[in-house]
Amino acid sequence: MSLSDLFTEIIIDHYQHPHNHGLIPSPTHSSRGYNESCGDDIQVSLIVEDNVVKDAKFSGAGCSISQASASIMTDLVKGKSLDEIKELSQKFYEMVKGENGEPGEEMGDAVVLQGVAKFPVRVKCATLAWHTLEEAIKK
Amino acid sequence: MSLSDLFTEIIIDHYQHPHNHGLIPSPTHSSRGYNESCGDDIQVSLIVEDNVVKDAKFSGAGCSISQASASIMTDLVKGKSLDEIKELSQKFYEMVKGENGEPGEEMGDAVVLQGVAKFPVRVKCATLAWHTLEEAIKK
Amino acid sequence: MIRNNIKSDFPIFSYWESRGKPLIYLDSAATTQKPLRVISTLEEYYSQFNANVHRGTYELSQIATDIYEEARSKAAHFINAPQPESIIFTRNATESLNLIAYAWGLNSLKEGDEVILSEMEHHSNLVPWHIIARHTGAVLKFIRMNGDYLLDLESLKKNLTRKTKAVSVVHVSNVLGTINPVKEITALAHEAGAISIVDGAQSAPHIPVDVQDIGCDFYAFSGHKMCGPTGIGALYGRYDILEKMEPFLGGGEMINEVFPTTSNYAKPPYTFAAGTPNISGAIGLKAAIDYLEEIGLKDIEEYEMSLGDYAAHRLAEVEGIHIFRPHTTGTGVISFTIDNVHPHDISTILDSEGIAIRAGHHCAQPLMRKLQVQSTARASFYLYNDKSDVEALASALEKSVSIFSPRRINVVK
Amino acid sequence: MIRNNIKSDFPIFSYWESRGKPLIYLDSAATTQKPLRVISTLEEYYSQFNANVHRGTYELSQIATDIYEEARSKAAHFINAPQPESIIFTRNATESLNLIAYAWGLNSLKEGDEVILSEMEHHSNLVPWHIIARHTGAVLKFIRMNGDYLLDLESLKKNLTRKTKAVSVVHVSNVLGTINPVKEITALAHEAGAISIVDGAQSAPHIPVDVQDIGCDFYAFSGHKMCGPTGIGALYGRYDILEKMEPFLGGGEMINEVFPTTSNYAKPPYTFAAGTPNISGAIGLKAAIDYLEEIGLKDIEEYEMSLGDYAAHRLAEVEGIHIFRPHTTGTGVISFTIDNVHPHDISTILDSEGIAIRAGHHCAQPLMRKLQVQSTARASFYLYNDKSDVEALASALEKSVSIFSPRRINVVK
Ligand SMILES: Cc1ncc(COP(=O)(O)O)c(C=O)c1O
Ligand SMILES: Cc1ncc(COP(=O)(O)O)c(C=O)c1O
Repeated sequence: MSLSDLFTEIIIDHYQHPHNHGLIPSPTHSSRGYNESCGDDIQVSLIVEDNVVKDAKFSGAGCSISQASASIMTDLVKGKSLDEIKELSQKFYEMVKGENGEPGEEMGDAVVLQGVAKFPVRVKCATLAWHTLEEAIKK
Repeated sequence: MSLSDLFTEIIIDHYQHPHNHGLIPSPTHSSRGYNESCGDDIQVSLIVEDNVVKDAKFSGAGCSISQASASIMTDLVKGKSLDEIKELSQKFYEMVKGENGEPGEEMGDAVVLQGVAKFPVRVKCATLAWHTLEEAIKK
Repeated sequence: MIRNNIKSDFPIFSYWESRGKPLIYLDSAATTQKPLRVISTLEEYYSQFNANVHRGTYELSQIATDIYEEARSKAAHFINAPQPESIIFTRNATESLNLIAYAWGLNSLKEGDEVILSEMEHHSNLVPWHIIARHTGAVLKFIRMNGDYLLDLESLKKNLTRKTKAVSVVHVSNVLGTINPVKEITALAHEAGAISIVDGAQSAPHIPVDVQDIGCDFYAFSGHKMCGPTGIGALYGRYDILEKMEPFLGGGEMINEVFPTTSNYAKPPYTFAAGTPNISGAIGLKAAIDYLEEIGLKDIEEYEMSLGDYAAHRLAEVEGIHIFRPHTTGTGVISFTIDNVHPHDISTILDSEGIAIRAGHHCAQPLMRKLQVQSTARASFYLYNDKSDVEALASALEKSVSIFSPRRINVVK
Repeated sequence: MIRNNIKSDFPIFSYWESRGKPLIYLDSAATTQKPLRVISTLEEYYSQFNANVHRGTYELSQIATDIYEEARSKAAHFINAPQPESIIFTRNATESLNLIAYAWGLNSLKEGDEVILSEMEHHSNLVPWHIIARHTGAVLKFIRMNGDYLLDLESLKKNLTRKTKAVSVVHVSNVLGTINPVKEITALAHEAGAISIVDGAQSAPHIPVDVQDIGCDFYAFSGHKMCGPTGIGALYGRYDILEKMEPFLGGGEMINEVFPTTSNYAKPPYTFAAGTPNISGAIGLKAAIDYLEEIGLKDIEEYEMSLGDYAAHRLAEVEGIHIFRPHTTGTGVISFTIDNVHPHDISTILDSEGIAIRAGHHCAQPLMRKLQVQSTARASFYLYNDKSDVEALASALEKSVSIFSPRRINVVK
């Protein structure tokens, strides 16, 4: 396991300059996710219209992996349908656990989180934003 | 450790034909002793006059060692003063724990319980009657 | 089939053999001996992988967590629990039963509610209910035992009312060896709207157990009675019931968020895991289950039953013996008394021959009263015992009889 | 003085060394590594003397009972308890604290009664009181912490009233390393008529403890944090208080007589010992205490303090670091944060260099809020650490800073 697989330029960049950071004032969906073991705390808020995510933002604090993952995720899901997102999140979980070979195109920037698979203790960090998103759209 | 040190003729005889078995109808002192680990249960009743034990009886059920010890004890304490009995009981405890060398004359028949010292798990059986007697005269 | 040389898996036997005092261990209902595999697992854990679990953010702690959680999965699989998360690690069966009594009982029972136990319970399934009954005003009732040492299901049916909230029964009696029909008992309890609790301390080690087949809501067992280390036990709980339960012990690990005067809790099983667990104990328990499963629980059951039957027949020849064991469904536990020889004296005489049995009330005083004895002697067999142990036991008992025979001809040598 | 070669007493270090991945273990506040002597004691027990304790009527069980009770005497002597009977064996400090909360608190506290804790408590000394407060209506109050991470005794004095029934405080903080003045706190509590409880999880392993000198009524600690096995802890209780307390868990061992619906109990410490105890755990704890006492607690304390001071100075050189440690009375625990590098990321970077530290809230969420952080990184030193570990830590922290430096010049290699 090499650190450079985990702390890539892109991840550190997302961590230091997160995209879509903040709260949507009147979201159609939102949820809070909490990772008790390291204290990471994330709030995801969405505007969903006709089953399509029009806007997505996150706030909260946490480690580089959880923050970068949230930043990339909020970029990725905008414009996607809820069904597409459900599929995407499953593929994301598989990727960060190192299951099912190479990730496909649809992962977009999220492929930079592939390296997490080599750091089992960090999988929870990478998945927190996605689990929170899933919770939000379930409501 | 040899069984014949423990289950002597005299002990088995006291067990099978206990002396002073029963309850004194209106005792001046009495107490019940219970050995939780093996279920031995003994009731000691006394008539004490002028600080001297005039009569002593025991009832209850238990193993050979506890019953023989009670039988011998009740023989031994009759006619003795409470102070003498307190001293005697300390000497008895020392004997069955194998402390302080050879027991003295005053132990009488109780010397047959000397062998208990070689069977640590049986010490509690031998001392039950004496502890119960002590409880009775404390009251 | 049980291998002939199985005793050699257990280092304690060769230790005493090599000292010229072979150990004939017939007290496995109290605690069992440990195979080398379990002992080595503990050593390996502490020499290679020791770290605290769950909270760690480094590799060693992740390894420790993984093997600890594998132990939970193993324990779940062993009793066919539907998911690992329905297994709570405890110290022993006693703590498992107390956990139910406190976390479920203290919060659910109300004055006048009824809990049904049986006349053959171990103190561990009595005293926790005494404590909770005192706190809540709940009432305890008892399934009667018949003359063949079997539970009388008619008396259960009579006791079941709308007030019955739980039926908690021992699966295999530690005194009688009786295997109770816990599946039927569970069905009756559920019909009446009560939960079903099974004390599996003496079944998990000896017979195949399937909690889904039984249908019970809780099942408690101890590691040290099934070749595992001391200090580890487990409680299976139906997950939806666990989810609704309040926690028991409070502390690290079982929480989600903690504020100065309030807290909210993690999901089961962690709700019930306060503080650093017995990590090596759980891992040792896994090694024990691996060991037992390789031999096969079905084979262990058959072996013990036939050894138990053999022993019951052989011991019946001893003069003045009374054996407390049902004609059917007996396991490898044989309790007995002998006329004119007190159980404690029997035990001492056997000990002098290297035979370890137990004498006493076996933590079942109400059952002793029911049997109208103060105590019994008890030989309990496990997979490492064989017929030669039965022979040694029988002849030592014959010696006991002769030492205490009312008209002794021989002086004890 | 601590021997130079002390690391070689602990097999885990040579195991990882031999695999080319030397282990720099700086998480001893979570759990400590175990010396060979403790590991061998467990092996010896299971290979030679394993039997259930107290109820046995044969020699093997007497041997097991004797060594188990020796462990109790040893634990009593270790903290200078007046008698072995004032030591109750538990699973860990958490269970010890719950035992007090349940057996003392649930039976003694009434609505409006007050229990005083502090702002630097571990969840194990918070959540049990939340549970008992909910059941009894008791109120919790807190001793404040000042800017130098010390408890403010004035705030204790202000909080003490006639309603105060207990003051329960951590002896050494697992986050800050602060050594609290428990002797003074106890005196103030007693003056107000309250009992004094000390959470000794982080003091027993690291500094000499004398419960009679402190004067406290209860003192809780864990074996696994002081070179002993997991699954064993202890609670010291003043004997006259233990005698008046109701039991906690019910079951075998803790009883005197059991009837179907009532029972009466054995004397302390057995009142609080339900079911088969962690026998090997207690014996392993004794081996650990023997080991620590041979080295000397005074020497361990001095060694750790000076290593802690050294580390605090060395780490202060790291860019952007904030260390949470009092200027006085610090032990070998160093919690810190680094600007722009999250504790979890620090931990991962250190792990890749073989350095095990902890990142998180350390089971002290209210304290984290007070410190206005979400989590901290924590390095905790023990007798097997030395200055070379501090150097390794410091340079790995410098590497972390450079990986996360806002304007990175080097690409991570
Ligand atoms: C101060 C303090 N109290 C209590 C505990 C709980 O110890 P255990 O997990 O061994 O019960 C710990 C350990 O995490 C601690 O540091
Ligand atoms: C039927 C039964 N239940 C409960 C227990 C309690 O087991 P433990 O002492 O391991 O808690 C025992 C063991 O003595 C038992 O035989």
